[in-house]
Amino acid sequence: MAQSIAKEFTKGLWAELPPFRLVLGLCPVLAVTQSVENGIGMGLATTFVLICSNFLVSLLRNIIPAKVRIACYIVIIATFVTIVELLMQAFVYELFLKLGIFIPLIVVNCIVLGRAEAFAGKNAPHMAIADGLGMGIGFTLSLGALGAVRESLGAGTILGTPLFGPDFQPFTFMVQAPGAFVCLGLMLCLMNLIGKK
Amino acid sequence: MHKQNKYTVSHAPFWHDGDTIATMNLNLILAALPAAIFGILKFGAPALGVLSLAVSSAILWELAFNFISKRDITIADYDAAAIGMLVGMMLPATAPWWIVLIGTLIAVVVGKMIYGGIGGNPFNPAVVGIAVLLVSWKQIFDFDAALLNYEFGFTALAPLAALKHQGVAAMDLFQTRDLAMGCQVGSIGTVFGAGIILGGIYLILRGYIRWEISLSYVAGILLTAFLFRLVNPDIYASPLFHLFTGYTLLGAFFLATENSSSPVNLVPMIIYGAMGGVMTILIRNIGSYPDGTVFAILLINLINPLIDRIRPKALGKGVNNA
Amino acid sequence: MTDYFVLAISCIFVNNILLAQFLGNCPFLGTSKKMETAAGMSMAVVFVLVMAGIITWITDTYLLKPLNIEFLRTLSFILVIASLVQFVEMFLKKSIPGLYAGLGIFLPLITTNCAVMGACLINIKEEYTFLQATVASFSYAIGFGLALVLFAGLRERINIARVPQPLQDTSLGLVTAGMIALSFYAFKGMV
Amino acid sequence: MIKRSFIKLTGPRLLCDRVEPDPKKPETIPIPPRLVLLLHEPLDSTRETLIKKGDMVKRGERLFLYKESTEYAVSPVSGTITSIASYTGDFGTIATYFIVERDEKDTSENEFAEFAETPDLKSADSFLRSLPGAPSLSRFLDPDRKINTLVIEGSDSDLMSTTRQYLLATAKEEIKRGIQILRQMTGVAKIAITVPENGNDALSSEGVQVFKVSRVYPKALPQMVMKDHLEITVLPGATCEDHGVTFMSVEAVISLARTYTKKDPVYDKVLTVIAKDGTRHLVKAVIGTPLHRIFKQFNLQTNERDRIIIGGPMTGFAAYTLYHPVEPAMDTIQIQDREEIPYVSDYPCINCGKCVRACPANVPVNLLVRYLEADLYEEAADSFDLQSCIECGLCSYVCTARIPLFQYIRLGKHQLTELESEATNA
Amino acid sequence: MREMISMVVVLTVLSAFSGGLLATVRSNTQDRIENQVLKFEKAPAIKAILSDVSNDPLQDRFKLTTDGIENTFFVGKQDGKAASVAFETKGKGFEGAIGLMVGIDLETDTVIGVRVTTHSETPGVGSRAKDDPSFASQFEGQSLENGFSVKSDGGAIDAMSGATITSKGVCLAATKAQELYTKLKPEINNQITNLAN
Ligand SMILES: Cc1cc2nc3c(=O)[nH]c(=O)nc-3n(C[C@H](O)[C@H](O)[C@H](O)COP(=O)(O)O)c2cc1C
Ligand SMILES: Cc1cc2nc3c(=O)[nH]c(=O)nc-3n(C[C@H](O)[C@H](O)[C@H](O)COP(=O)(O)O)c2cc1C
Ligand SMILES: Cc1cc2nc3c(=O)[nH]c(=O)nc-3n(C[C@H](O)[C@H](O)[C@H](O)COP(=O)(O)O)c2cc1C
Ligand SMILES: Cc1cc2nc3c(=O)[nH]c(=O)nc-3n(C[C@@H](O)[C@H](O)[C@H](O)CO)c2cc1C
Ligand code: SF4
Ligand code: SF4
Ligand code: SF4
Ligand code: SF4
Ligand code: FES
Repeated sequence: MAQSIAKEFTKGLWAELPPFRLVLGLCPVLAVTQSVENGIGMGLATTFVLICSNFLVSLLRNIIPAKVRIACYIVIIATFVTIVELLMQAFVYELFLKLGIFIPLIVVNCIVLGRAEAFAGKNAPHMAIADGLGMGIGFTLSLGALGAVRESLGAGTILGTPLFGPDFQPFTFMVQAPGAFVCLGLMLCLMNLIGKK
Repeated sequence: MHKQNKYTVSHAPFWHDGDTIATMNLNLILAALPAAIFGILKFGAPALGVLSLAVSSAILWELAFNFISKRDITIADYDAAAIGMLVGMMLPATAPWWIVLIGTLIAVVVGKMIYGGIGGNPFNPAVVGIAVLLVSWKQIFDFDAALLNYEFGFTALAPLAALKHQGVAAMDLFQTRDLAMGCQVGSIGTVFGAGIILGGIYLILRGYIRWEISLSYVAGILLTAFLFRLVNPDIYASPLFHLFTGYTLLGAFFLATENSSSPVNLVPMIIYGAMGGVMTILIRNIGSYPDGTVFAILLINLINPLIDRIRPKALGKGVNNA
Repeated sequence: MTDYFVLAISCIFVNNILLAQFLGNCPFLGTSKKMETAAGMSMAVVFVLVMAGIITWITDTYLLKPLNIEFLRTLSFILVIASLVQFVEMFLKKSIPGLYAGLGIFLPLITTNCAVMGACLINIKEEYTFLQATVASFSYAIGFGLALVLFAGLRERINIARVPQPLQDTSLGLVTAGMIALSFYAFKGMV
Repeated sequence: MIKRSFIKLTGPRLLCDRVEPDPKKPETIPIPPRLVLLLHEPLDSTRETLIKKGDMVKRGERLFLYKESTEYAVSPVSGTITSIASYTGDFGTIATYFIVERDEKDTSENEFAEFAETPDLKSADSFLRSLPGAPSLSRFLDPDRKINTLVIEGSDSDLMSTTRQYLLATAKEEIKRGIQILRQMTGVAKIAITVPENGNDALSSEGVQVFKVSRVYPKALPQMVMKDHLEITVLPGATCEDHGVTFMSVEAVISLARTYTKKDPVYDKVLTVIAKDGTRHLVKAVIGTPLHRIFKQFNLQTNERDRIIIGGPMTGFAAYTLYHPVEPAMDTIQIQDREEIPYVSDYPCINCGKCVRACPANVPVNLLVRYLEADLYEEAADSFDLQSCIECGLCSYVCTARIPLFQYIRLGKHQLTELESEATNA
Repeated sequence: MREMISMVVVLTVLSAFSGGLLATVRSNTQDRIENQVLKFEKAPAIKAILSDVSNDPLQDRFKLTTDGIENTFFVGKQDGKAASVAFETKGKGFEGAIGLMVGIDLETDTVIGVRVTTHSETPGVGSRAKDDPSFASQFEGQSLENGFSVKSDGGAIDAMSGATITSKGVCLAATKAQELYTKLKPEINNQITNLAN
């Protein structure tokens, strides 16, 4: 039992690591990873929604009729997204400003809906939480990693702390739109290389 | 006659016109030399330094990628050298060494090698390299600041930047003849317009570039600039001013004509070249960059696969003999 | 009139929904391998985005704002879009089966496409009027379609090139998308 | 041989050679003691052949491999079969060769004599297929494709060759006679002849249309003649015969005339032999003569890794042994020094567009080759006009990346036919 | 039929639950969010502009609506008397809207100072309008007579090098503030007297 919880948890960290293994939910990955802080913030917000919606979906899985399943999932997810939105405005307003419309857009992030449909709707609540937590943390770490690469090269800082001397002129391409695509693409290549071994 | 020779067996045709990728690229470098040498004479040792670092680093990046990807060594085709040469020519003589290295790295690796090497690249590698530098370290391409320490015998202002800042009054500072003969501030390989044209004509005559692209590019520049000027001569500069400044000529003869990212059929070549010229002037006149060549070329590279579908009907296609 | 033209140009090129706003990337990468698929998806997006833009604008202006329940925007928009897509699907299947055959497979994809939801949210955030919202939605969709079709053109060539194995497909697709975004810098500052 | 002008604004302009106004007579090669006969049918090692090693053959005897065989070779001499073996040709096609050791005594087998009085298509096809020039008589017998036009090729279609032009200039009377025989035999409505652009109209009096063909390669290739002179465009994947037209070498016409005059088949073939340095020799040799016999006559040396080209440099093929025989349809033999052999590479297409400029059939070779390299033959045919190619070889000739384009194209067409026949069989 | 009913019931209950939950969260965060908005978006700018005032301008605020747009005005007092007013306008920058807080001396009708509140300009290029005080300081003490424009447009403001478009956007916002102030001056004075009472 414990073993399978661990399995559901760890698969999100490597075997099915979003967004690298499952190439889904790319928009926030590209849009908010100019810095580690944004990336992790976005990741945590998504994780929160993922865990809560997974939990509720799993809890209600025997009550929800199959035909309106997706509609119910969307209502559940949207509810938690709105909660995150409100909480972030109330407590971490600066971060909320930076993440912009990508917070409400968690609602269409197919990782969230995808986990509800593919996992939570079919499994017990504790498993669903493990799954949500694993996926969420995997997603957060990926965003953080991408944020770290882009922030360090593109701004010369990590979490706002300068990495290089004062003469350093940052490689701002990395924090711009094209840099996001290129950087994610190259990281994906790296993952493929590692995955092959 | 009992010992048989081994004869070469292979398939027809048994003749070839003799071209190779290496000779093509060497001809490109040769054609670029007048403009490059002029740049070296004018900007001195730093210019030579930038050019040689660009060429050698481009070759080394390609070699490194060959090793890492465990593929055949391809530097003997001089393609990396050609790319390095073009990147170097688009940089100011005072570009720091690391800018040159990053520029050629992006050009060769991101622009070309990851697409499978020569022929696979959808965008002009040299232009990709410069574009990335341009959006990252804008100040490097501020030629006025970059060449502050030089003494020139002429108006030491980068014409296009002057145009952007002072408006059309800037035009009076420059004679078209002087611009064409290289009396202007700019990057190493693009100030000597006459030299680039010379190289371009050489390449056209030798059949190494598709002249349709170059000519329609130049026509696009002249026509669009002319129309703008017709509408409001108080704001917009003259066609010839645009032709002999910035990367225009290099773009028309050396950049837009890069093989892999440009069309090969007549109508598409003309659309492609003309679009390049039109976009260059649009960016200069109403966009935010002083020189639009780099982004205009990326844009036409982007539409290339789509427009190159316009091609003459192959023999017998859609024919009804009855 | 010129204002609407400028708005359209800005939404198609300068603020292209895919390349500048980072919305709709999954279908961008997922449906760009073949020109036909890309064209189909583009049509479907134009169709749905315009309708969604209009309906969400009405919802927001005449329902959420008067009742002062803007905090339910996310919830109501996603429900509106999901039902709209369902409805369009049913309608097309019955009435215009030809079009349904063409667009059908793309419609469900669109429900969970950030481009649609995002464009609707931007319409509200930018405080567009009804007409502006309509023009903007249409232009965003055109911008999406344009980028998608151009991308498909490139990808058809890239797919038959000798790309090193680890870079194949999505990886190189992303880098190429970056190059497209870079080339769209050409339009910066034009409006 | 590499040809490139310094200035190269347009596509390549390759000119076919022209025979001198007053050509020397061909030099005759003595009949060799051993002849090699090629038969275009694969040898099945598990079956017993009709003709076996050690059998005696008579002059003019047709050699069939098996009972049901339709292909045959004709022995130009009397002698003994000393060996039968397989021979691998272009694209892995398998043929069979016989070696005939000539007897001093010439016993001839004139089976043909009884049919020689009145020219008749059926009998001609069953005896005269391997006359010099290889008359394409069987094409008139195909009930599915009615042939209404016969084009006689008096103009050499590939570069360097002058064989047909020589015959055109020196055997007018026999050509006229041959045309009469062909008309009588086939009843074909229209007969035309291609001649070099400076040729004369002497033959037009016979009711023969004269097509003056430009020197520029590939204007003399059948599909180009169809397009330029008959105004018929061969549809992709179709043959000239599908459009009711067939082509025949002028040598075949002459051979027919001589055969019916003598009432005995002829075996002497005219050939252009081109040495490494480009000197040209016209020769007359019996079909079956191994090439080394011809080279010995002119003291032509061949070395390891040289190339023996049979046919023209653009469309011919390379022989791998000097024992390759003179064949009925062969016009030209050329020795290419190994230093002159252009290398091919395994580079990808760099999209330089030279092939597209050069292609007379408007094939988008730059894209086509990518699909062929990836073995996507159906896409290649559907979207990139594989079947429109008229096989002139110009694309390979100009390719900057030195891709063996022409080979890819022929292979592609070959694979496509296989795919199609698989599909129809399934 | 049963299924139909269960579908309707489930969806209704779910939506009601979601609505209730959200309303609760909303009502508990509402005030905090409003404060956050003021604190993060407006406060720094207001504090910087109205530096030597004796009251808290965030408290002394009122709203006016013109052309359907609501504007909040913050009043600065000296010695208990209203001396200055600050409000926000928007201009168009390189990447999007630029919010500009403009402070005006009620006595002399001159600009006390301007600060960028929100923007999405390129870090290190256009963002200097907010981060680098030397650009904004050019507006200090300028009269409100005319609008503002950069030198290349014939005005008096030195554009930031490499960010002319951002500079133009700021000027546009300042000009709008001038127009708004000129138009609303009587009402502003009205409100201020109200506030005093
Ligand atoms: C691959 C590479 C990348 C570099 N990238 C940067 C850069 O992005 N910004 C920068 O200022 N210096 C960059 N440098 C340069 C060094 O850090 C350099 O020593 C530093 O700019 C100090 O230069 P100075 O001697 O002009 O002060 C790079 C060097 C290399 C080799
Ligand atoms: C395809 C082919 C390949 C042959 N290869 C050889 C060979 O490699 N060596 C050889 O001595 N004879 C070779 N022969 C020729 C004979 O077997 C021939 O009868 C014999 O060598 C003597 O021939 P000659 O008197 O014409 O020289 C070949 C014949 C053919 C048709
Ligand atoms: C990556 C990048 C970011 C830019 N960001 C800004 C910006 O934030 N604000 C701005 O006004 N111009 C921006 N620009 C535009 C150019 O710098 C443009 O040339 C400039 O606005 C014209 O100003 P100048 O005449 O002062 O150089 C940016 C350009 C690039 C390449
Ligand atoms: C006329 C000419 C122009 C070229 N221009 C470019 C160029 O702008 N950028 C580049 O990376 N390579 C250029 N090349 C190099 C060329 O080898 C090219 O990279 C290949 O064609 C690869 O597709 C050029 C070559 C020639 C002959
Ligand atoms: S559902 Fe959305 S996120 Fe998932 S693959 Fe489709 S478009 Fe991408
Ligand atoms: S070229 Fe081919 S199709 Fe045409 S006549 Fe000759 S064999 Fe027939
Ligand atoms: S061989 Fe090449 S050039 Fe000739 S027709 Fe075919 S594709 Fe065209
Ligand atoms: S000639 Fe060769 S390299 Fe050039 S486009 Fe054609 S196939 Fe490609
Ligand atoms: S389309 Fe935006 S995350 Fe998938």
